[in-house]
Amino acid sequence: MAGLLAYALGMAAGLAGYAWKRTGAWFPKLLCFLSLTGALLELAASLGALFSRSELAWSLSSGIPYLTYSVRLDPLSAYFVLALSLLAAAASVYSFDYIPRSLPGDSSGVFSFFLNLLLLSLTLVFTASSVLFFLIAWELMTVSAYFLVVFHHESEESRKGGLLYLLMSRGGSGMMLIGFLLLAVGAGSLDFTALHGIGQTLTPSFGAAAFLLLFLGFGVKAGIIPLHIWLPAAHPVAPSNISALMSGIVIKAGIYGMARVFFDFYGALPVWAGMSVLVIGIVSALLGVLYALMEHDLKRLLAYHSIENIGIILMGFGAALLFRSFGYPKLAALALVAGLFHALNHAVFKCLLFLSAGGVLQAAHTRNMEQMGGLIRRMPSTALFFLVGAIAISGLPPLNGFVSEWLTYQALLSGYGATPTLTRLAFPVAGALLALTAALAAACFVKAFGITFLALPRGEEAAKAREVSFSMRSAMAALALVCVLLGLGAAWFLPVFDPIIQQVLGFAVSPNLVAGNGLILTAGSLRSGSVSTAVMAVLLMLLGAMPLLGWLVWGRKSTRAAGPAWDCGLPGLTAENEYTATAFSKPLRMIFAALFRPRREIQAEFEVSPYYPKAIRFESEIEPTFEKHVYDPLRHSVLAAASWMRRIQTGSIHAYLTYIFVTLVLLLLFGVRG
Amino acid sequence: MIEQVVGVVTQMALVLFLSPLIAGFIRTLKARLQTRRGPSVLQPYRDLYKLWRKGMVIPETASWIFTATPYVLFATTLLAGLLIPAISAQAPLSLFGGVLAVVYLLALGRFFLALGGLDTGSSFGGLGSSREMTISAIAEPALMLAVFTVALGAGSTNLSVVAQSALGQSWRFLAPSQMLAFAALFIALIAETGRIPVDNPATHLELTMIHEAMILEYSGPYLGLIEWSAAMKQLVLMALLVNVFFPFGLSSDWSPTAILISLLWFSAKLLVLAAAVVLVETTNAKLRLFRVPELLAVAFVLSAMALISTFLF
Amino acid sequence: MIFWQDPQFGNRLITMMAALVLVLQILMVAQRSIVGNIRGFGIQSFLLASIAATIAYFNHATQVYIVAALTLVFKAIVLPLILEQLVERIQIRQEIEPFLNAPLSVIVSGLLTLVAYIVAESLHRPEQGTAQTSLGHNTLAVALALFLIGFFMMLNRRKALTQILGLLSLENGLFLAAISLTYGMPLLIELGITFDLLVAVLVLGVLVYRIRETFDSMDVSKLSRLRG
Amino acid sequence: MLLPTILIVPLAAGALSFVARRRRLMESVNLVAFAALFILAVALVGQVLRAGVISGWNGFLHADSLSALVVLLTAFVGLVCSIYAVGYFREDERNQVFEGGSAGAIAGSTLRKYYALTPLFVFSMLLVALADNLGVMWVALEATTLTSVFLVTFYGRATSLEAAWKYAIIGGVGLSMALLGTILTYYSAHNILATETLASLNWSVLVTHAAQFDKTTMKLAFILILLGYGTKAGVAPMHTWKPDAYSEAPVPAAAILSSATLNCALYGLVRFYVLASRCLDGNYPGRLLLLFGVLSMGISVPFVLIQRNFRRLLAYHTIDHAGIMVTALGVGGPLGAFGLTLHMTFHTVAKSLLFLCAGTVFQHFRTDLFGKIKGGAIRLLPFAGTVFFMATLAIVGTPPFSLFQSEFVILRAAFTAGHYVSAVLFVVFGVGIFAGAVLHVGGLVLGPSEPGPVAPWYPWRDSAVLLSTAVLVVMGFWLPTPMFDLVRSAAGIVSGAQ
Repeated sequence: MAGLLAYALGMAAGLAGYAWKRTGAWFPKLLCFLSLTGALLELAASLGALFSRSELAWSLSSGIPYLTYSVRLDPLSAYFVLALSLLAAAASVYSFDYIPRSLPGDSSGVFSFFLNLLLLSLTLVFTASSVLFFLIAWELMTVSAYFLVVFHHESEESRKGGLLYLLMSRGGSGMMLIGFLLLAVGAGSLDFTALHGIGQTLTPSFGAAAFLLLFLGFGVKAGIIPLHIWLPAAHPVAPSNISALMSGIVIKAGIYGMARVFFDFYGALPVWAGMSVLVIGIVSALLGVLYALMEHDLKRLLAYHSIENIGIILMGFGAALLFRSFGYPKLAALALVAGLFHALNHAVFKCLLFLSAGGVLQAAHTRNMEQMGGLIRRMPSTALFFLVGAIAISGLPPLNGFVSEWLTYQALLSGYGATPTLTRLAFPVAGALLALTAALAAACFVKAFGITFLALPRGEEAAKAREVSFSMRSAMAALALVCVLLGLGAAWFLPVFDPIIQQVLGFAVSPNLVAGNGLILTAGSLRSGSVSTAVMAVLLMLLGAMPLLGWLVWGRKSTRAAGPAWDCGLPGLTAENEYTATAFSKPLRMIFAALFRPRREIQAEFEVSPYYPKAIRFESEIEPTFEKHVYDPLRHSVLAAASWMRRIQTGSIHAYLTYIFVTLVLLLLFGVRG
Repeated sequence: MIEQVVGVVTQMALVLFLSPLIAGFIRTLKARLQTRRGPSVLQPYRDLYKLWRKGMVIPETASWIFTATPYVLFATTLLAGLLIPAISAQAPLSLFGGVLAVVYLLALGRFFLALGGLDTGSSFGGLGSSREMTISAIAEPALMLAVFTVALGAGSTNLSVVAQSALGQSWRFLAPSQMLAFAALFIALIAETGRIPVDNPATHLELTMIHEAMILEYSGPYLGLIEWSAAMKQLVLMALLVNVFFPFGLSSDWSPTAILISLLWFSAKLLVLAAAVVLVETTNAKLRLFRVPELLAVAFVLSAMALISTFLF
Repeated sequence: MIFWQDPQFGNRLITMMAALVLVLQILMVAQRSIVGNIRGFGIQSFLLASIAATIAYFNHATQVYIVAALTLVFKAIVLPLILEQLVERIQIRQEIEPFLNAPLSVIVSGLLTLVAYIVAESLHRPEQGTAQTSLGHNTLAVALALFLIGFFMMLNRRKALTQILGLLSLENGLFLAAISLTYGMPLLIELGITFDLLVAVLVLGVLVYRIRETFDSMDVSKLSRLRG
Repeated sequence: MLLPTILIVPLAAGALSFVARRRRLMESVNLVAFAALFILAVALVGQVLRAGVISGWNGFLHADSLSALVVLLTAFVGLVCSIYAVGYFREDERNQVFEGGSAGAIAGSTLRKYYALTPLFVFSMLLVALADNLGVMWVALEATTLTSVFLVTFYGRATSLEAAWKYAIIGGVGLSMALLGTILTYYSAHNILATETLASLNWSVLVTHAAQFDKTTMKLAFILILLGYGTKAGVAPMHTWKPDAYSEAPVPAAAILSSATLNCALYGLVRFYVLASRCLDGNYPGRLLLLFGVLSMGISVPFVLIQRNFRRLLAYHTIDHAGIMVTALGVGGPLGAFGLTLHMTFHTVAKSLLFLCAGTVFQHFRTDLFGKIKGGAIRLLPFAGTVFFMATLAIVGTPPFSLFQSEFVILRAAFTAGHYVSAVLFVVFGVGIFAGAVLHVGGLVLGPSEPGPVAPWYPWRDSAVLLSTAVLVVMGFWLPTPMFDLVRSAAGIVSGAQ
């Protein structure tokens, strides 16, 4: 809880700095330092809670009814606080140099006020244990995030993005509010401990309504499709350290809420519930990655990948729900672990990716990948860290992304054997689509990394890019290290989930999932499948070294020269010859044309004959399906209805008197006998 | 323990030195079917040897990714080769990663290969990477679903277990689900190994080439490594196919005699499969890039039907 | 006993006068000239005052005399004078252009009277049939009718002044209700109400005057610049 | 002796500034009077908390905790606005908005209208809260209208005349309905009490016998009262005068109208609600109130979504909140009542603050149209702009500001009482209101600003804003115990627990 204090201090200091305009260069550093301390303290607290298996709770009642400032660090909360504090630490280290470089001088105070407020409210969201307090923390998080998103509010884009984010979040919290109140009708009290397992006691209709409302409400924050449109609009326009936090952990608040509701407040849910979660997960994952492939704005691309990974997490959750309703606690545990673990992993590597993207932005002054290229030479370490993140998010061995996706596969597969009914078919299909998603993600990150960092620079900004400062690099390094550790040491990390599963399902999970004294990860049992990322990593090293040895022994005499790449005989290879991001994703755009409905136009200027064009302008854009077919009609109809309604305020006093008169007469006629 | 080591070493040697032979066999057989004399079966060995001794040219535009790629590709493919049952039902390292690991290791290799293609800065590289990633991506669900169908039959993703359960009930491959899954996997194999009708390994025509376009800038030992890895990948996938569906003659231990017998079985099965591949290659023309998805859709449907039929029968 | 001591007779008298008031109200609805309206209002108020006096006389409720006197002075004399003065000061055409023409308006007023009776009916308590309650439920109907018709006049007429008149006759309805239901509210309240009424009329008069100045028209249906 | 003093102070202030010649004198008189009034109000709260009910002038004045709450809120708003008004009107003179330009004399005579009428206005509101007799309460409410009409016409524009006319006429009609309601209440009580004395209209007397009143008459009475005082409170569909009056009155007056006057009208409604729910069961008035409450919430949504003028925007917010409070009353029960009194408290602070910020923005840009202001208020008016946005978030029920908490209490009450439809509509409309408010005010405050000097610290206006901002923020997290007790016992009176 001392972490909260540090954040509060950070806020206070931020405000002070805002009030007292002239502050030295030390000032933002101090603020970042404060939030860093907060993060570290919380890291300690959460780890302590997770490993010592001890719940620490703390409560303070206020005058206002139902509002008790009660904070409880149970395993589930501690797990998410762990993720939060990892990211918060990295982000604040990153900010040491980021804030002074990319924010106007005197605004650093108010910026870090909101930053600390965001971290504080996130901590409270994860730890609050009474409904009203939770909702308050939730809204605080939303609002502070909003102000951070619109921090560069001079730009139209960021204002629009922020507004969309704020409005949709409010809609979501509205649904959450009703959902929670429906739950609370069943339980007398509004305390989370009283809400435990309340789902069973409700009447089916109430239970279903509350479930759907809460699922969608949290889904807005998590960015599930079709409630996702704010996410690619808001995340990219924020300052990069904020985008990292938002894509990394703020959307996880939605996941936390779902975990809390699905597995703590509800026991076994009907099949349709789990199925809907699973389906939403699949859709989000697939569409998310497909839209990501079409982006050549680096940060928008990453934002769409957040949607994809949320989808993967929800696949785990949905499977867990289904297993629970079919009565297979062990499988439910496996699926739940898969989902939760992927949540943590995604938090880490997405934060890493956004931070390095921020570095790239700072160097290249654009988010458009078509302007980048060749950065690997000018900013080698950023490139390396981005590569690590890319491998992790593509779910390739031996990094952490692979582990959690592997667990998800295993859960889905064992679902087939376990579940009796026809729903069993859903599991392998989900698995296959997950495979498709992962492969597409790999393709997408080949594009992202290749176009951004490799080959020749496509813009002069990129050509004179410079490596980012030490603190920013070290933040990325730390996260990259965490990616590797979580990947290789997965089997050692798994016991962390024991208390959570204990709390939810009532037994420890790691004995079933870990074998070979912590070296091998299994899917329930050695027989049903096993993997060991650590061994794989070692073997890869050895096998990779083999040809190297061979090279040293025999290949000495063969020369090694540097020469120009094949340029079809043109005079010299220039950036114009390079493959562009748009071109890279063209085949997929064609294959999924039914979804994207791409629009292209080509204008060629030529002097002599059409065969010798002077310049060719090609532009192609895809149709934003949901915006065009769902949200725009909705917005228009609402506004039309509103402007129709406004006619009642005609300005004529006679009309006004008539309203009153009619009301009076009607009430006299029907009211009195009422 | 000692048996483990023997197994690892044997299988490593097998994967390393059998793969060029299969490649050569396919090449020769194809030539013969086209009534050409064609190179000797041992030609791939010679090529590799030659490439190994040659000097190489690295594009100035390339970065360390370009250099790292061959090693990563080699390592991942070889490791994948150690995870599958080749001659013994007990794959040496299957404990450390099942079929999922195999698929994803190959994916890791492909990831780097595509990066290497982009790294050169020449438009061919990008073209190759783009097409390679696209095709592999849409091949993935078919492959996976077929693999799942098999895995579900055995109730495990551990390939040794799968193979043993297959051994346990021979003639199982006659079950409709198995046949369908096999067909699906066969198409996936063709796509993954880049053979006609998906890709033409022999062409250097920029309109059609995929794999070749990516490695256009590689030369000398690096090219050798990549070619070798390609051959190994082909072997790995074919072995996976034959041993999972037709587990005849898989030895259950690593005693020399058993190894010898099962080695014969193994090569026989591989040759048959290779022949099938050649047959497909010679009887079909290469598809246009945007026709390939239809082929793979067929594969996906096949594997889906396989899944459903396991549910039925 | 002699009839002028018989409460029954008193009640008849009162109901009769109430009916007269109602008729007068409907006539005012049909009436086209402003001054005529003002005079009509004056007579109405006078009738109300006499109703009050009758009640006071037959029920020996002395403080109601004061109420009657107040009404006589203010409503029957002072207010009409003020209004007529206002009409003089702002030379406006004597015409009232209602939204609904006279016959329609009269029909509507008839309907409103019906409504009033329905409502009053639901309040009728035959079981506790004291003279006062029966009287109450008769006059309550009339009072409600006055109220509704006055309201209707307000929203049926364009001129600011005529709206004031509507408001006043509406207040008359209130007064009738007060006086006949409960023999008048407590005196202080009556005073307060009457005073308030006076102030209201003054305030509204000032507004009318300034509207006249600013818009050089009395037609409040033209005052529609504030919308949305 | 406290109650009469509370009434006399503003009365005297009004008279003084009516005869006063110099502007400074009027300003200081107002400042002193309202400061004193606030202190007195606090004292009153203290006494009420100690003694429960206190009365003066042998029962003519009567203050229980509900009246004390209303008095306190009124006094608070009066104080803040009197501080603000000084700066506001000086700025007006600088901008020469009065007819006849900047000539001090004319400005002085115009100012007298404000400085003399406002205390009277406040006086009548205090009388509403303190009068025990329902008839007197009605008279006082009528008086609030009459005193504030000329505040609406303050700037003498054609539009302000129009607004004033609508305000006066609609208010007049509404109050006459309320009077009829009062008469009928008196009638339904009359048979039981059978006295002609003044006391027989005293609420404190009526409430004890309410159970035996004639039911049908009471129903009719309550309908009329609901429409009448509902008109005063601006409950739909009687709300139509509100946006006009608020957007034409000078900002301090508008602030008082939108917060304190609303409270008074609701106060009147509550008094009769208690009688009605004693006489009939709580259901009958409850259903009516819910109907009107939800209706007014719903009606304000489209006007907030599409709005060109930010003072009208605030007016529609007030309609929305009137709806919320009426809904809370309709939900009833101790919980609903508590929600009502809490919300009344929070809303008074937030809404007056909002109007004051709007006033500063208005005076800086010389317009109250969103379209004319390109945005960037946060750069040109660093303080007022920020607080404007903050207060907007507060008024649409965004944590940590306390309106969220009171609305949560109301919702919880609605759910436990089983009014699911109303509750869900409440939330839905809330989202709509939020969208509109953030859309417009966000666009006004944020964004690039046209070049111009950054506004300095305005001593009077900004300190007034600062004062109530501080109160608002503190109340978000912590309610002082006596304040809390006051609100709770007021809720007790509303829910009729005695």
